Parts: sequence; C-alpha cells; structure tokens
Amino acid sequence: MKKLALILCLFAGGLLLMNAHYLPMWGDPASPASTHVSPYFIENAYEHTKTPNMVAVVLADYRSYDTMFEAAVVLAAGFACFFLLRSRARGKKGGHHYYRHIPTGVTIKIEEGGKLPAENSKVFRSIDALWTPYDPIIQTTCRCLIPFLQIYSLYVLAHGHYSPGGGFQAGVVLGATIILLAISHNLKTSLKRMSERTAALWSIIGVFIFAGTGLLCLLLGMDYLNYEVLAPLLLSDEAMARSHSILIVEVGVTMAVMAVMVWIYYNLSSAGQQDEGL
Amino acid sequence: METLYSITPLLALLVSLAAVPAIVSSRNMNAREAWTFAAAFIKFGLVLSMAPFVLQGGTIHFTIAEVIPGVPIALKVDAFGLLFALVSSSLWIVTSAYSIGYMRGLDEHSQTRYFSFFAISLSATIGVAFSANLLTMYLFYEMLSFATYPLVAHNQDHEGRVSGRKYIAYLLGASVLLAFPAMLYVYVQAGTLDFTAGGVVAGNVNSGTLLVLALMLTFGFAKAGIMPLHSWLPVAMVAPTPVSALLHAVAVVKVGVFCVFRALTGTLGTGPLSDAGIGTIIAIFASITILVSSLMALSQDELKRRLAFSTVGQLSYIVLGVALLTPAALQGAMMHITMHAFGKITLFFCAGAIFVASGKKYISQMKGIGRRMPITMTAFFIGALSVIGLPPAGGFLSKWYLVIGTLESGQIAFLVVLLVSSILNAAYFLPIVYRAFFCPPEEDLYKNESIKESPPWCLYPLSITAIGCLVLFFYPQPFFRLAQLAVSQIMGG
Amino acid sequence: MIPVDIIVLTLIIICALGALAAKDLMVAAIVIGAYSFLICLLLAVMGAVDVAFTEATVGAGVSTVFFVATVFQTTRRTKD
Amino acid sequence: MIIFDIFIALLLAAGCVFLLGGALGILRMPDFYTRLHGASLLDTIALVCLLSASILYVLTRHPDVNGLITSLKIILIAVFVFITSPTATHAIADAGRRAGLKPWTRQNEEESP
Amino acid sequence: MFTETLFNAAAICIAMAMAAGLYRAVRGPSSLDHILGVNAIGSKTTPLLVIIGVMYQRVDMLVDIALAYAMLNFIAVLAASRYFQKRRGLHEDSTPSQTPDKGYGP
Amino acid sequence: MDAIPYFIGKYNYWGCIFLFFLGMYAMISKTNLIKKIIGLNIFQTSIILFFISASFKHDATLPILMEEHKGAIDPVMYLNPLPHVLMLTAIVVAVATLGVALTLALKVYRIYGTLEEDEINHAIQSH
Amino acid sequence: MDPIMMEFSQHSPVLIVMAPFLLGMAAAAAGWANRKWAFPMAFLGLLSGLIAAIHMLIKTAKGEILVYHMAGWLPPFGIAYRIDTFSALILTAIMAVALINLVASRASAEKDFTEKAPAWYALYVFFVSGLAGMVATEDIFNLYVLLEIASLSAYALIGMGHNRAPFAALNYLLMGTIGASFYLMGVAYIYIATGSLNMTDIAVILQEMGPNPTITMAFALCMTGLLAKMAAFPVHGWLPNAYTFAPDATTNVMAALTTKVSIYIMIRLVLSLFPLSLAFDTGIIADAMVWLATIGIFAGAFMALAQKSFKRMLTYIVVVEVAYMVGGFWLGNRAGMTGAMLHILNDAAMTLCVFMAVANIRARRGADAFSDLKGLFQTMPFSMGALVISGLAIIGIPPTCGFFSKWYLISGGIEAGHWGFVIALLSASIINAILFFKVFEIAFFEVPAETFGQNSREHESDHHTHHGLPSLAMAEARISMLIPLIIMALTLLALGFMTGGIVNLFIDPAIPGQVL
Repeated sequence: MKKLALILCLFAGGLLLMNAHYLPMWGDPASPASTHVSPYFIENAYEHTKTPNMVAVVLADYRSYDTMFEAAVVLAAGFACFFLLRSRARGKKGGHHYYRHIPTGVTIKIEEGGKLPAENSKVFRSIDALWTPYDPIIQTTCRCLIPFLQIYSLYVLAHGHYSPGGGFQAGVVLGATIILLAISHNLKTSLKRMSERTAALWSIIGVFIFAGTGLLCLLLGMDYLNYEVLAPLLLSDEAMARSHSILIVEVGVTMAVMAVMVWIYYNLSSAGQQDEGL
Repeated sequence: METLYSITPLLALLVSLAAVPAIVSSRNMNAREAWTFAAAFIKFGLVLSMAPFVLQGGTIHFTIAEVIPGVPIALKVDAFGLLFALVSSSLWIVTSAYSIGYMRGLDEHSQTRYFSFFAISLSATIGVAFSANLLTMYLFYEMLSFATYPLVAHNQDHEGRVSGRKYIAYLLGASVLLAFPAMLYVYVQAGTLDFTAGGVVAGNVNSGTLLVLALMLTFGFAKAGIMPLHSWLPVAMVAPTPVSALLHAVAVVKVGVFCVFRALTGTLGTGPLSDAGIGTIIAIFASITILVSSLMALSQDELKRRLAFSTVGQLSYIVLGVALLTPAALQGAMMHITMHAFGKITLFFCAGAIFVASGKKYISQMKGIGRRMPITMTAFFIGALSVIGLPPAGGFLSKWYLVIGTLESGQIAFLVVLLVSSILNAAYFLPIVYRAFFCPPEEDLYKNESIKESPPWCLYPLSITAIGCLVLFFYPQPFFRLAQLAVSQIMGG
Repeated sequence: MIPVDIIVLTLIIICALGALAAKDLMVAAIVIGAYSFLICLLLAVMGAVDVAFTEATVGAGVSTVFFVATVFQTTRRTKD
Repeated sequence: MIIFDIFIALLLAAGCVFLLGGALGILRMPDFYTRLHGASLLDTIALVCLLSASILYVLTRHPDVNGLITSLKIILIAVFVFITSPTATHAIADAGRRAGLKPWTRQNEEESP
Repeated sequence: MFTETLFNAAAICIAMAMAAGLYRAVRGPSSLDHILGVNAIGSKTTPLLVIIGVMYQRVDMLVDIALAYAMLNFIAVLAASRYFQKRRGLHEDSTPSQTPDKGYGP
Repeated sequence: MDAIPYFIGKYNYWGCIFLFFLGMYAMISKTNLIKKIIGLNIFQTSIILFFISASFKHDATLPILMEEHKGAIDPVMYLNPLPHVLMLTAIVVAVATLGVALTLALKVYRIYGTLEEDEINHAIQSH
Repeated sequence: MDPIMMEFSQHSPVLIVMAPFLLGMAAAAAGWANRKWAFPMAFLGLLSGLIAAIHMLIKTAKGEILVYHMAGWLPPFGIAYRIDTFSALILTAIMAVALINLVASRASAEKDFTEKAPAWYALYVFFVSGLAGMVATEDIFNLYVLLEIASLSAYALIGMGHNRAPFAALNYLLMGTIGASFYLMGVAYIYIATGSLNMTDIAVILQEMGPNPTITMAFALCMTGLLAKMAAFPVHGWLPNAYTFAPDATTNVMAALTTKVSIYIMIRLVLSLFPLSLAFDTGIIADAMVWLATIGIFAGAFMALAQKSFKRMLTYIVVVEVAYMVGGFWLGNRAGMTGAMLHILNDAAMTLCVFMAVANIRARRGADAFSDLKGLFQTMPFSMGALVISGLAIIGIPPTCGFFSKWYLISGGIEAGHWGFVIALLSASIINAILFFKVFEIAFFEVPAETFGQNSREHESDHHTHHGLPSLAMAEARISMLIPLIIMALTLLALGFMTGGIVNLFIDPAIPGQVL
C-alpha cells in the first residue's frame, strides 16, 4: 500500500511538475488570471461600494453567495462536531471534586457526597480533576489580554473595509479569546461565559443574519443578496448601501464563526462531556 | 387491411391484473374464487369480442406509452395473437375451475398467493399475445417469468427451492444474456422493433449476424424449451398440477414458442431467414430436441415428468414448423399451439386428478387405475391421441399441416423426424393407457383405500378439455381460419 | 539575491516533512502549528494579506489548539 | 533624513545580530532551559530593534496621521510581545519543571550523556 | 531604496533565524524543545510581517496582522504547554495523574 | 541565462505541487489517523498556496485601494483579489473539515482505544 | 397566478437552495427550544424546495433556460445559477428523494438520536441543499463550496451510526477531501488558464483558445477528483463501509443522491465546460474510462456476491451502478449519454427504494444479515413487495425504470462497438439477479428458527399447511415508513412508463448537438 501510494504520488506529481512548464511565470502580470475578470473587480470595487478593500468587496458583495456558504460550512461543522461527540453521559471519573480556595490558594478535595460550595461562590473556584496547577501568572496575563483581544477583534471587523480583516478573522480572534480563557482557567469558567446553548444559537443567528439579508433583498424585489435594494432602509445611496450591507453580513459571519469555533473547541477538548478538558 | 384503435386489448390484459387486489383482499375462499372466475370470464369475453373483427382480416392497435423513440409499449391484435389469446383465456377458465378442485382437495397452503399470481401470469400471457413489438413482448415475457416463480416454488420446500432457482436461472439468464442484447442489436441497426411482415432487419445485417441473431432469439426465449435449455421444464414439475398445466400447456411454454415465432417471423423476417438458410439450422436444433426428448420421455416413471419431456418435444414441433418457413408449416405450427394446448392440459389435469384421488405419482403404480377412474382415464386417452397426432383428436390436423410443410420445403429429413417422433409419442403414451385399463390392479397398492373418481371440480374441467380435443378435430374452422389469416399476415400476403 | 518567499517555501516544506516524520503526535501537532505560521508568512509575502490574516488567526488561534485538544483527549503514541 | 536611515540601518543590524545570536543559542545551548534564554530574551530584544527600525521608517516615509497611527500600532505590538512572550516562556519552563525535566548541569551531563 | 534593501536583508536574516527555530521544532530532542522552536518561529514572524509591510510600502496594512499574530501566537504555545502541565510527562507512557498537587501554591 | 528566472518563476508552483502530493501521500500511507489529518491539512494548504501564487503580480501592491489612486485605477497596480477571496473561503472550509476530521478521530479513539489504522483493522477483524 | 407569486416564482433557482437551508437552520434553532418543532421545519424546507424544483421543471420543459444572477452581478463577475432541463430534472429528483426519505426516517432518527435529532435534521437539510446547489450552480468555485457543505454534513450523518461508522466516516472524509481537493486544484488550473470561474464563460474562452496542456491537466484533475467523490471503481473503497455502518436514515438518502450528483457534475463539466473535443476526440481518455467502468462493474458485482449482509451487498451494487453511468457517459454517443443521464434519475429512485426497504426490515428485525431475512415474505409482505420491485429495477426487468436506462446504455455500447461494456452490463444484470434471488429465496423459503418452534405445534393441529411454512403473523414496518416505500415502488414503475417523455423533454435538449 505504501509503495503503491508512493509510486502513484510520484507519477502524478511528476506529471504535474512537468506540466508546470506551461503555467505562466510566477508574478506575470499578463497571465490570463490577471487580465480576464480581476481588472473589473479592481477598477469597479471602490466605485460600486465605496470600500477600498477589494477583497472585502469581492468577498461580501460580488461573491457574497460563496461567503454565505462559507459561513454555512462552518455552521455545518459546528453541528457535525456536536452531533458526533456531544454526550450527556458522565465520564469515568469518580464523584469527587476539587476546589481552590482563592484567598489562601489551597486546593481542597471534596469526596463524593460532600457538600459543595455554592455555584457562584467568590471564594471557592472549581478546578479540573486532572492535575492542574494554579498558575497566577498565566491567568492574570490572560485576564488582561482577553479584553484587548476582544476589542481588537471588533476593530478588525469594523475596519475590514479599509484594511485586511473582516468578519471571518474577527470571528476567529473572538473565538480564540474564549478558547484562551478555557485554556488559562478551565472549561467550566468559559462555559459560564458562553454556554453551549448560546454558542449554538449565536452560530445559527449569525448565518441567519447573512442569509436573511439576502432574503430581504429578495423580498424587496431584487436578486438574492443584491444589496442595492436596501438603500432606502439604510438611508443611503446605492454604493453606501452596499458598504453598509457588507458590514452587516460580516457581523453575521463573525458571530457564526466565533460561536462555532468555541463550540467545536468545547466538544473536542472535553470529548463531548463538556465538563473539563484541556 | 383494416386497423382499429381500441382500448379493448388493454382491458383484456388488465382485467386479471385488476382482479389481484380483489383476490388479495378477499376474506374467504369463495369470494376469492368468485373473483378469479369473474376475471376469467370477462377476459375470455373481451378476447372473444375482438374475434369477429380480426377474423375479417383486421388488426386492433393500442399504444400504452411511448418509452423509447420508435419503440412504444404497444398492443396489436392480429390473427396469430388472437389465436393464442383465445387458447389461453379459454383454458384459464378451465384451469381456474380445476385449481379450485385441486387446491381444496389437497388443502393447500397460501391459496391467495396462488390465485393472485395465477391471475398475473394470465395477464402477462395475454400481453405477450397482443404485443405489437419485441420490447412489449419482452416486457410481458419477463413479467411472466417472475409471476410464475412463486407458483413453481409454491410448496416452499427444498425441492421447490431448487427447482424455482433453476427455473428462474434458465429463463432469466437466457432472456437477459441472449434475447435482450439481440433485441437491442436489432434496435440499433433497424431503429424499430415492430413486428412487420417482412421483418425489420432486412438489408441492415449480413447473414452471419443474422444467424447469430436468430440463434440468440431462438434460445433467448428459453421458455420454448429447445435443448439444451430445456432442463428447467422437468424440474418445474414440483409445482402443484394446475400450475404444471398452466406452465406446460397454456402459458409459459407456449409463450416461449410464441415469442420465438414472433421474433423469427416478425422481426428477422421469413424472407431473410430462408434466403440465408438459417431456418434449416434452427430446424436441426428443433429436430434433435424432438427426438432426444421423446426418448427421454420413454424412460420416465413419474407421470408428470414424462409429460414434461413430451412437452419439450411437442414445443419443438412448433419451432420446427417456424423454422421450415413455408406457409403450411407455419400454419401447422400455429395450430399445434392450440391443439397441443388442449391435449396436454387434459393430460396434466388427469395426472393431477389421479394424484388428488389416489396420491399416485408414478406410472408403475397406476396399473388398473382406469377401472377406478374411468372418466379420467378416458380423457387421458383422448389427450394422448391428440398429442400423438391420431384422429379423431385435434392434434392430427396440426401434424398434418406440419408434414405438408416439410414436403413443401422439400426437406424430407424433417418428415422422417416427425414420423419417428410420432411413433415415439405413441410409445410413451399408449402403454399408460393400456396399463390403466387392461392390467389388473395390484391390490396391495390400493389397500385400505377406496379410490374413486376425483372431486367434481377436478373432473369437469378435464372432461371439458378432452371434449375440446375432439371438437377441435371436427370443427377446427375458427382456429384454422385464424391460422390461415395469420400466415398471410406474416408472409406479407 | 534570493527572494524571501523561496526561503520561506523551503522552510514550509521542511516543516511539513518534519510534522509528518514526528514520532510523537504532540510534536506533530506543534510542528503543524509552526507550519501554519510559515504559510501565513508566505501568503503575506505574496501580498494576500486577507488570506494571511485568516491563516494567522486560524493557524495560531484555532487549528493548532484543535490538534492539541484532540491529542490531549486521545494519545500521543504513533507508529509513524 | 539620511540620519534616520542610518539609525534604521543600525537598528536593523543590531536586530539581526541579536536574532542570529538567539538562533545560535537555540541551536547550540546544551539543554532546554538554557535554550529558552536564547529564544526568549534575544528574540525579544531583536524584536524591539526591528520594530523600532520599522517605526522610524514609517514615521520618516509617512509623516502624517496615518503614519503616526501605524507606528502606535507597532508600539502596541511591542507592548503585547512584552506581555505575552515572558508568559509563554514561563508556561513552557513551568511545564518542563512539572514534567520533571531536570536542569542541565555538568554533573548531569557526565551521568547521562 | 537602500533602506528597503536593508529591510529585505533583515527579512532574509529573520528567515535564517527561523530556520534555526525550525531545526529545534523538528528535531527536538525533548517535547518541550519543539514548543520552544515553535515559539521562536512565532515570535520572529511578528517583525517579519511588519518588514513585509515595509517592503510592500503598506506597513499600515500588515501591522494589523502582526498585532493579531503577536497575541494569537501565545494561544498555541500556551495550549501546548498546558498539555504538558496536565499530562505531566514528556513521554507517552507517562499517565496523567489523577491527584492534584496539594502542596503547590503560595 | 534564463535558468534562474525560470527557477524563480516556477519554484512556487513546484513547491505547491510537492506539498500537494506530500499531503496526499501522507493521507494514503500513514497509519496514524492524526498523521493522516495532518497530511490533509498540508494537502489543503498547498492548494491555497497554489491559488495565491496564481494571483501574484510583480510590482503590484496589496489589493486594498490607496488614497492616491481613488480617481483612476490601473489594474496592473493591484494584486488580483479574486483568488484571495476564493482562498479565504477555502481556508474556512479547510478548518471546518479539520474540525470534523478531528472529531471523528476522537470518536474512533474512544471506540477502539487506538489511533493506528492497522490496529483498528485488527480489532475489527478479530471482533 | 397572482402577481406576488409571479414575482416570487422567478426566484425559484435560488429558493431551491435557500429555502431548505434557512428552514434547516430554523429546524435546529427551534429544536433547541422544543424537539418536536424540528421535523415540521425540515419538512417544510424540503417541501418548498420540491415546489421550487417542480416549478422550474415545468418552466424548463417549455424550452426556457433559467439563469439567476446572485447579488445581481452578471457572470463572469458574479455567481450565476443556470438551470436547464436536465438539471431541473435532477433537482426535482433530489428534493423528492430527500423529502420522501425524511418522512420515512423520522421515526428511526428520533429514536436513534433522541436529543440530537434537531441537529440531524439540520445536517440532513444542509446536505440536501448543498447537493441542490451543486446541481444548480454555474460557478465552478461555488460548486466546490457547496460540495464541501454537502460532504461535511454527510460525514457527520454517517459518523453517527454503528460502532464502526466513525472510522468509515473518517476514511470517507479523507477520500472525499482528496477528491474535492483534486477538483479544487483543477479549478486552479482552469483559473490560471482562463481567468474565469463561470462555466459558460470558460467554455467560450476555451473554444477560442484551442488545445492547451494546462486545460488538459485541469481536466484530468477535475475528473480524478470527481471519480473519487463518486466512488468509481479503483477509488470506491470508502463507500461500502461508510454506507453500511451509517444509520439507515442516512444511508437511504446518501446512497440515492451523493454519487449521482457527482456523476451529474462530471457530465455537466464535460458537456458544458470543457471542449467536447478534449474528452472525446482522442478517444484514449474515453476508452480508458469505459474500460475502467467495465472492470468496475465486474469487480463491484463480484464483491457484492461475497457479502453476508444485505445492506452491505447493496452498497457494492451502488458501486456497480456508478460504473454503469460512468461507462455509459464515456461511450460518447447519444444513446450512451442518454442512458447515463436517465440512469442518474432512475438509480436515485431505485436505490432509495431498495435501501428504504432494507431500513424497514432492519427496523423490524434489527439486523440484515442474510440469515435474518427468513420468512419475511410472510411477515412483511408490502415491504418485500417493494423490495422485489426495486430488485427488478436494479436487475433491469421491464417495465421498471431500470430496464430502460439499461436499454439506452447497452444500445450505446453496441453503437460504439464497446462489446466489453455490453457484456459487463449484461453480466451485471445476471449477477444482480443472483444476488436478489438469493435474498428472495431466503425470505420466501426459510422460517426463523424460533418462530418455527413456536408455531409448529399450532400448525399441526390447525393443519392449515399441508407442507411448507407455518403461517407467521404479519409484522409490517410502521405506517410512516411503509407508505413512502410503496410510493417509491410505484414511482419506479411510473418512471419506466414515462421514459419516453423524460428523454424527449428533459434529457435530449441537454445533450449538445455535436454528440451523435
């Protein structure tokens, strides 16, 4: 099998390598790829949408339909992980719990059946049964960093018209902050910030914002996702309406991507149990 | 030639199919059998209603669906089709009656299934008879194969399983591997599959291909039982006797020869076949089958098996008649479909009646049984006469025409085959009759049992068919006229 | 003068080979993280800033973490 | 303006030296903890040099609001690296200590080469 | 243009230094060396991105990516080191400990 | 001598094709599931690189409009944005696929207790 | 039709994808609140998709080709949907199959997945809308995205089955991703050579450009990818395991649709994107594909013979059917192409029917090894009746639809003189007959051991049976599973009779005139 695969790959690879001779030189401005469709985008993107970032324009307007399905793929992946892994059955752990008394930093073990501290106790914090060091350095750093990251992701989202970035990147950064919280503290902490149910609903709502924008265009009598028709609703002219709509759909993408990334992480890191994990 | 577009053929086809839900949903036996009878009579009536028009030389057309360009699923009633439809629909009535007697007499299981599939089989048979092109015929041919499978395997025991498997393997294998590609090849070459007087392939294929096609079509419809594709037939004898009667007298085997007949004359055409001398090759196959099967029949002890081998031989008479390609031979072949049907069904009914009344299956056990069951054995005698081809039974007429056909074609060898086989036929049938009437019964075979005639539901049908054999000798005109008409239609006259 | 992209592409290939050759899944997961950093760099060199941004966020923030989480829940053992 | 370019060149050169030093450290140091020094300390200082060079470059080429914002962002990067890099180094070192990796000494090396 | 060439040279220099990190990331020897190598690569990526911006004359565009990178690079390294903290071993056969380290803490 | 420009002009394509088949080879021949998934990752990234290579133009700048060009735009000045968009989508698809693949691998591990394909096959057969 | 409906109806090309998709999401969202709401939402989604599809079917039958511009941008700048007669037909088939199976598998889904059933519905609908989008789209990259959404949902749907399902799903994922990536690489080559992503636009450019090694490579890459996706013979390995161990509800729809849509894509690419001369002029590619299909038919059929479980056997039959279509299409003549295209439709119907019948059996008997099928004709007559009809269709017996597509395929083979392919098709029919009659025999002749012991005394006293089987009590599948099955069985017959109309109205116009 290995040898067969090797021969196959070598053969096909050799074929492709030889064929690369016929490809245009790297960076050739006269290649068909650069001369057929793309000049239209480069020349008209700003005029059509008043948005300098051509990638954002092509992404969320000219080819917005692709982007919507990109969000849908992410959503499907979220559902897939949930569907495959999530189980409410308790794992193999014993019934004891570990808590940390924050003022003293002492870890206490509560045997099965023992009285547990209140769920929202400020003094005791639940920690994973897996051996976890209490690491004030990491936790403090992350607690400082996370708000910055979140604000930064909003900046990425909002500034996507003028610089690289946009819905997807913002969504991943936002999701990464929640994941960072889970890594630096534990899964329960981040589940308290964002429960699974929230993640699921946010992801659906996110995609729905995108698809719903398209549907709104359709209901108002234009083609699907043709933002032009939203101009009266957004109190602006056509080009600005497109610009605003790009922002709207990117908000949708952000929500969906953020929620799904967190959701997948929850399921993967705890193998579907969603009690404790990495 | 007049043509008429009418839905009657479709109705005649569908009536038994429509009876199936009624049969299935019937609560008791009587309702079920009443439905069967009703369907049988209506069907016969419908077929009969078309007879006057067809007898005047007209044809009736009906197109069900246009499935493939140039090849619709269509029905056409011409003389030959009507002849066959008349035989099968009239005999269905008789067989239904007999089935009731037989099934009730033996207290068989799954009678609902039995009657349902019987009805479906008849629909398929009528469909084959009325089909206007090779595709339609193939369709109903396959439908018949599948509808008879549960009948053959009715007993649901090991033997039934084996024979059912063999049955379906031969029929399906031959039709899918031989008939289907041949049909497609014809379609690709000719663009049509309609049965027309001179055939459709003339001028499109060379004689070598034509030979291959002819052989593929002849053997592809394996229900015709030409050796070496005959061996499904004897093993299918495990089925209940009415089924055997249906299989070997009316529906299945006759459908086979009918299909061969149609395919050779309507698709390939008599002209091209005789020009290329292909008829003779097929005739040789048929002759071998006739002789070998007659010899094999001689050695069988089980009555139904002997009848089965007899059937193999008799079918090849018909194929031989087709292969001779002369008008008289064709006419003889057509009439032999009718005559053999009546004769053979009588014989099977008798065999079944004996089994119902006495439980005997083997010829060696039947000494002196004629004294206990005189009506049955008389009917058996008449049937045997018809199959051998002796007057005063109908079989004589058809054989007569076949003999004339061999003379017409000038191939005396086949005349010899016919005569020799007739002697062989006599040799395997008459001893049974002799033994039944003139040998003293071996009392130890019948001890503690008072064997009488079989129940009336068995007895009447076989009497009717036996009388039918006689009537056909004295009054063959309707069939005779139909066959004449059919020959003229086929030969393009 | 050798352009930066050639060096980076070479590094990427080495990195890919290293990830596949690693005898420990944890190592493979970490190296694949480095791989996506380098991919991000190459994309940036070729001017695809948006794609580079995405690859940076995905590679650093998400996919490596997914790999580590999976290895955490399963095993580090590998035969090849 | 040339003075700024000289500064840029010097900073870049310094950055490269630190970088290569760090690379050497990563390659040549005997054990994990010592390599960590090379990786974290020298990298951080190299990063500061390179980023300063970039800031200077931006400010000289774009002496306007945009350039200012960009250079502020670069400073922000530096700040973040100053926060995250030690934390990351700490996390790695801590993992090593907890995982039971013994620091390198000459005795260790002689015991198990 | 001279300055740009210098930046270019610096970029190649960084790429070379990355190769050293890559050597550690690929070769080890201990699992933590891999993390270290990756961390080294990650921390060098940030200035390299800025320098690429310089080369394209669009520093303002690439600086966003560099900023995101500086923050996110941390997550991957943290996750990896957390793995070793939780699994408490550098090798596969070391099983995760079920008992927390009671004595640890201020 | 054209060899060096030719080499530089094709090196990216070659690298991508190499990575493409490296990933494919890993997906087919590695026995460890996570290794296969790593191969998958490499495989998909190589396509991304290939597309982006196609979008590159010498002497062009990032596809983000500069202030000074807002009046008349020369397409040669900017990189081709379309492959960037396509690959943005492809990356997202890749990460989604990665998530599902890892999920499945995790599930497989929970059933068989191993990630090695041959051991799994053995377990299936002996069961 | 009132003006509002009129207005709305012109959007049916996008609604066929978006309506199911949106309602699928709504199903998931509603499912979080209350599980009961998920099914109606999913049902409504697929129903609206079906209505849109039928609407387009009627429109295209009048000779119209529907083109829809997403976001209002004209191709090649924007994404367009282009629906001709044949794609409308396939769309209708997809939606109908999905809807029927949704109804039929509701019970088993809710039983198997309990609180995760809403996610199942959502993924199911995503899968279907992805497939529908693949058929409708004219943009080769959009096709990839839709392909991935359909595949991702498929992996998840499969992975939730039997214990061995996750591993099978992972293998499917790897193979599917290889396929999709090859396709994407092909798209890259096409893009490099032409600079466009719109099929019609590319076709025009390629027509002008003439022979080009890059395009040949793109063609090879796309075809390789699609072959892997459709489980054509040498790369079929993922299919049997994935389909066997998937939950029944999933297998039904997946076996019926996934491979067929891939074949549709192949046909569409060859006919309306690449120049026909590239595919058929040299003859080498086409011949190689037909021979590959021929070998595939034999290999698949013989592997099917070796199986011990019914469902698994059927999965190999799916492989065989794929080879039919691939071979038929690459014969390169009109009859063969018609056969392949007709077989897409027919195979979708008959595969669904046969798998639904097996699902019913499994729902009752809990297993589907051949030894578990005993006495089924008595206990489940209707399901078995439907199974017989679908079996006949797969064997290729008239008047079921399978016969007619085989008719075209074989006549195409005869016309092209590809006797190997003809023989393979005929032998496959025979082998299929053997396979199905094996099943029928067991179900007809044998009695489950425990039932026999239970009933034997009773039947002696009852003397109902002279010899043979005791009468078993009827234990049909639940009505919600039975009615869709019977509808499908009747559809098989109806499709057979409608062959002429389908070919004339929908398939013939879709084959370009150059093909003779």
